[in-house]
Amino acid sequence: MTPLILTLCLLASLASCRREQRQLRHSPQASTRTGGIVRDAELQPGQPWPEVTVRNVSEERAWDLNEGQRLYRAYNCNGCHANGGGGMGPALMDESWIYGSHPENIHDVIVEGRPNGMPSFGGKIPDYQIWEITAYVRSMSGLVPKLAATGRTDHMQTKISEQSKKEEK
Amino acid sequence: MIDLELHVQLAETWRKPRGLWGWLTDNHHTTIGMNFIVTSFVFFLLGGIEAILMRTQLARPENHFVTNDFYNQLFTTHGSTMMFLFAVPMIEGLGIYIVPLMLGTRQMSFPRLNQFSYFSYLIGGLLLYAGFFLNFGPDAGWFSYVPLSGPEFAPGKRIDIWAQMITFTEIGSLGGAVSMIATIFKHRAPGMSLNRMPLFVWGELVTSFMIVFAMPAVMVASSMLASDRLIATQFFNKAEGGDVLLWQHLFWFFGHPEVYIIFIPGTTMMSTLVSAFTKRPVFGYVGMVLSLVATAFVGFGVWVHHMFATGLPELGLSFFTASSVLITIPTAFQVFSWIITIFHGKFIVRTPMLYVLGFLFIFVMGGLSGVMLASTPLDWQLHDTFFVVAHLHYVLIGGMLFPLIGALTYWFPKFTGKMMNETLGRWTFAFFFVGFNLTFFPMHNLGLHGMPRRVYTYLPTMGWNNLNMLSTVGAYVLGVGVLLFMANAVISLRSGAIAGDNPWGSFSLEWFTSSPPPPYNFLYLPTTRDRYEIWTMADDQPLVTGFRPDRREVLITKLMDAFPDHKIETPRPTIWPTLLAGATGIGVITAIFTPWGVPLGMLLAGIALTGWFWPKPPHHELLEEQP
Amino acid sequence: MSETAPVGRRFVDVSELPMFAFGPRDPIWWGLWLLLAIESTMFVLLASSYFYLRGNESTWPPPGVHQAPLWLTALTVVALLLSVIPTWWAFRAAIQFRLRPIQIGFLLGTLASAAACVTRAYELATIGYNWNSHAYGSIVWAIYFMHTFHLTSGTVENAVMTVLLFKGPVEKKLMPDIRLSCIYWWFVVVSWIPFWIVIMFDKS
Amino acid sequence: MTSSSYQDALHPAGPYANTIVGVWWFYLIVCTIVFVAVWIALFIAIRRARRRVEPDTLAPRAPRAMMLALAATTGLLLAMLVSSIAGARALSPQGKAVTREIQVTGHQWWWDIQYLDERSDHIAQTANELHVPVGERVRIILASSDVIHSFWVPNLHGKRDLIPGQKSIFVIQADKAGLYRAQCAEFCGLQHAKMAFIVIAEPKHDFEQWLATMRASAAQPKTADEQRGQQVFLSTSCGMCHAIKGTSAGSRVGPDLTHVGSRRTLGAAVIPNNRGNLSGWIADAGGVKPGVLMPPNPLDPDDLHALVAYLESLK
Repeated sequence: MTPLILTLCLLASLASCRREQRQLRHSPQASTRTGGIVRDAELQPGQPWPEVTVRNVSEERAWDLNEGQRLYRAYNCNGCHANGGGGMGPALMDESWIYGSHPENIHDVIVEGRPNGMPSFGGKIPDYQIWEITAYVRSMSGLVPKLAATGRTDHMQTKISEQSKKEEK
Repeated sequence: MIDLELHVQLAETWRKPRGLWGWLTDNHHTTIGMNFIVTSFVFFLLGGIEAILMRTQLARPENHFVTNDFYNQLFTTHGSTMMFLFAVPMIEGLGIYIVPLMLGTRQMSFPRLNQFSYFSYLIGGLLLYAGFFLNFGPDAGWFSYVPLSGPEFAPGKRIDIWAQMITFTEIGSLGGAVSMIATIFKHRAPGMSLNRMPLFVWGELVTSFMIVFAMPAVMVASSMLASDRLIATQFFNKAEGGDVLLWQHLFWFFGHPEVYIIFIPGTTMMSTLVSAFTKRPVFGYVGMVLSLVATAFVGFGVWVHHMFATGLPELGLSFFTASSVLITIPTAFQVFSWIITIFHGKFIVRTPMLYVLGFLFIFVMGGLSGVMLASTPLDWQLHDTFFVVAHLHYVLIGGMLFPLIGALTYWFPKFTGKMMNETLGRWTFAFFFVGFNLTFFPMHNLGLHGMPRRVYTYLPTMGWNNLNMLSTVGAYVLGVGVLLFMANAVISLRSGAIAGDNPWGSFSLEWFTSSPPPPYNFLYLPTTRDRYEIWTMADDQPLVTGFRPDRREVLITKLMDAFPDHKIETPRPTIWPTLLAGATGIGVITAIFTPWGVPLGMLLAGIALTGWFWPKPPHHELLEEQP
Repeated sequence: MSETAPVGRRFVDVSELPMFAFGPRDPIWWGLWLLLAIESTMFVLLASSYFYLRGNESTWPPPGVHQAPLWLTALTVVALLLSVIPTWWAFRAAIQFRLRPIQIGFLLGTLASAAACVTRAYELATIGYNWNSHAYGSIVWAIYFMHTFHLTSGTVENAVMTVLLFKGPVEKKLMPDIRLSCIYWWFVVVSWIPFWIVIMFDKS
Repeated sequence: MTSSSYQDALHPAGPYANTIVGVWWFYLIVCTIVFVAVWIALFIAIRRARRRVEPDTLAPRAPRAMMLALAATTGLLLAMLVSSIAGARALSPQGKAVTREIQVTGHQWWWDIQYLDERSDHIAQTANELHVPVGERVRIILASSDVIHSFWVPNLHGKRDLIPGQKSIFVIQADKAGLYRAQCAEFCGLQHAKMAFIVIAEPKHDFEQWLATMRASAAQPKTADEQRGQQVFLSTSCGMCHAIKGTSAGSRVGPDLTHVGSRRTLGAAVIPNNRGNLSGWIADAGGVKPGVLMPPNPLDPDDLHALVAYLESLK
């Protein structure tokens, strides 16, 4: 009996780790850009840049991803990007990224804004929320661990859910 | 000595395997029954600890003993544990242990199904607690209303764990119920016609039938929830044609009968105890049986009284008020019958009888507050407040836990061969009774004074401080009662008085064999000619003979009059049902993370099932036409 | 060898009783019907959910829903119905302890049920909506899933039974089980008919 | 004004709660009588049984007692059923003329309140504070923007769930002027415990005056402090979620703040609205309500001071 319980707990702890963490109180840190490298074209001069990326812990947490999804709607991101399909702004659920697909790239886009309409959210919303939105944006194109993504939202299905995406392909 | 020789042979045939392997492979009903009883009692303790933690948090306003997130997990796990992991499995376990003895048989109909049920249930319970201990226990309440439990508002795997725990425990309950019904129909001692069955057997029978028709509803509901969360189905998404109330209908179509599933065996334990300690048959046997059946039927027609506040049409609500009120009548009949029985009997004050009185105090009060809640206007005020918390604990603890503790005290000598300590038993009862009323009576007032249920804290200015403190103190007193009961069990097990076959001078067939029963239950199967068999048994009451002692043969009798019909051979210990539970477990737990868990589980289960049903070498007549 | 009665007590001797029985005399018969009761309750609840969800909608099924072709679904139904005939032979032969018709019945029955599985697979592949398209899709796929689950498990059971029947040796006490297998299979067949009618013909 | 024992089903302040309390007392009396009767019968039975050495061997003579008891039970149940159905009929919102319609939308974890009007510019919006005129029937239209909540003002009526995707109708009436606390009654997540609101029943005249104020746009900042506060409001994160009528802030994610200075409470009737609480709430709402959706706001002290001054001026 005891070994059974221990094994089960061990298995569960391996599977859960960060995915189930919930941070309900946040540090009120203001958002600034991370200083990550902005890639605005496929071709870059000189040596290839090292692919060192910032680790966004929000990507591994189901709760944070869900918050990102909520904030994405709350802050009216879908006004321009629709539910990831794009409209006035570029689509977010496809493979192409104008300013890079790494977490810090997306984070900085949200903080600084970009020409042709993307407003700057720096100073308007706290940093942790930007990371959550970043995580959600990346989840739309399947760049985050699949297990942490939500199944669907309680809205019209304007897109396939994050989790059933892989099966559809 | 022919008897001695037979004993040796039978003991060898029915020998219980020992150790870990024995635990995994044994399928004798006493083993499985005891597994259920012990495991569900452990879950009861865990649920109790959660209750104590919650009451500690609520002792003072704006308390910071636990966080709101953890509090939500606490009450969800507490409710789910008590309903799914304690009450129903305990009822089934007790039935699995006692009913075959009461029927005078050596084994249940489907021992391997029982074994499979137990391990499914165990895996489900461990799954829930693995999540809970790792701080991702479910947190949407034991009835997990969508959309709060849906994919949008409950990210992570918390609710998936809950939904799959439901799947496991339902499989367990359904398996146990099927086995119980078949056993009661076909394994009765010769002469025990349907109208001679002990009331406890009737209770288990009716409850098992309710399980068969109620549990599928929650399985359908929890599967819908799990698939909404995992593969993005739209059952509960209004924007795509789904409906959040569909969940409530399905859940309560199970959820209300669930209450009767728990409490009907409770009332029949009451009948057993009342008879045993007044030395008189319970008044109105036919009426008692009809009451159980009527409760079961009407119990399926009252689920909407959990949904009075959702704004359903008024006429419908009146119908459900009426049916909820109607269900009082059979229960009232039972209460009156017990009083009449006591009136005509002796009154032997032993610990179990104290629990009978405790039941009559608490359950009658809970039943009356239930009549209040059945009224739509009152329900609109009382629904989802602490009044409901008080009511449901009065009904469930009063209706199930009190008879259960009484019954465990009563059957303890049957399980162990030792008597429970009477003095300690009375102290236990005192703590139970006082602690219970202290905990839950103030909750009626709290509800009326506006305290909603499931709040992790309240403002100091609300005027709820003293009642909450009182309730918390009561919870600790009740906790001491539980500890005393366990202490009594341990002490009595070690140094209790030797019980003998029938220490209470009771009436039904489980006392017709030694305590604890030998592995083959009865040296010679008994026959009966009366409901209160032992009290009226003639000196020349015949016994049954003619079984091969080297095989696990049991007698099958006819449905109505229990006339001997044929024999069957029941299986020896085997690992396959446990493996099947494990295979199902792997499939269902994997299905929390990926839909591929379903085909994986089916494949593994297919292998285990083939192993289970693969024919053993024949030793009976073969078909003539074979080559 | 059997227990011998000690002297001086009255005994009922059951040593001559048979070791199996058919129909309601057999505990497993009750087990099967209880299983069917559970399954039926589930099917009824799925159907209730279907009509409950239907009550919320003015057009049903939702616009843009394309079912599997009617002829294909009808083919499944025909295969299912055909499988009843050989299993009926087996059912009747079991009580007369005649092995050959049982073997043939089960072989043909398995073939028919396997055929139904194949057409069912094509059906599923041609359904023009997904389970995550809308609530209608969810409930119909749930019904399909439940029944296909029973269909495949029933077919596997029939196949295993056929193998056992041909492999032998076959005991007499297997005969009640043969009949129960048939009953279970008929349940799989019969339970599909109302769902098929509802899915294919229920429109508003 | 968070303090109040006015969240009490036994102190009705309107006709509907009164009806319910009437049913309640009737039920309570009947149930008490039944309980006492059962225990008297039980005591008699036990006394008799205690004196006996051997159980009665005669057939029980009790069928008549049983019949009597069952008949009494049935009679009482019927009486209770009738009173219940009559009560439910009296409470039905159908066919009741009302003077006003108010839409209440539940959010995690606050209440959005709109006074509907045929003229769209006459719609007044507020949060967590429901004003009703005394002696008038008011229709409440209930909706939810996320999960199921339940609208419950125990002093005025029973509860009615707010269900996403469906609108429920409810009629309330207050006969006594006063302040009644109300609380969400259906578990709705992390801050279910702190999702309350207050109902203020006031004479018709006061109510109309209040409503007129609510319809107006926000007051313009007057002092330098207030002007700076408005700047802070519009340039930082506040406007991402909140609306102030008459400014560029128009988001509907959080409560409408057009007249926040006039409200008695903050955080969905959890803390009194005063300068200290307001500052603390803005800086770190999660300190009061862990899990709340309002993020912490790291403003520098002067900005915070100015913001609070501005918000307080929004009467």
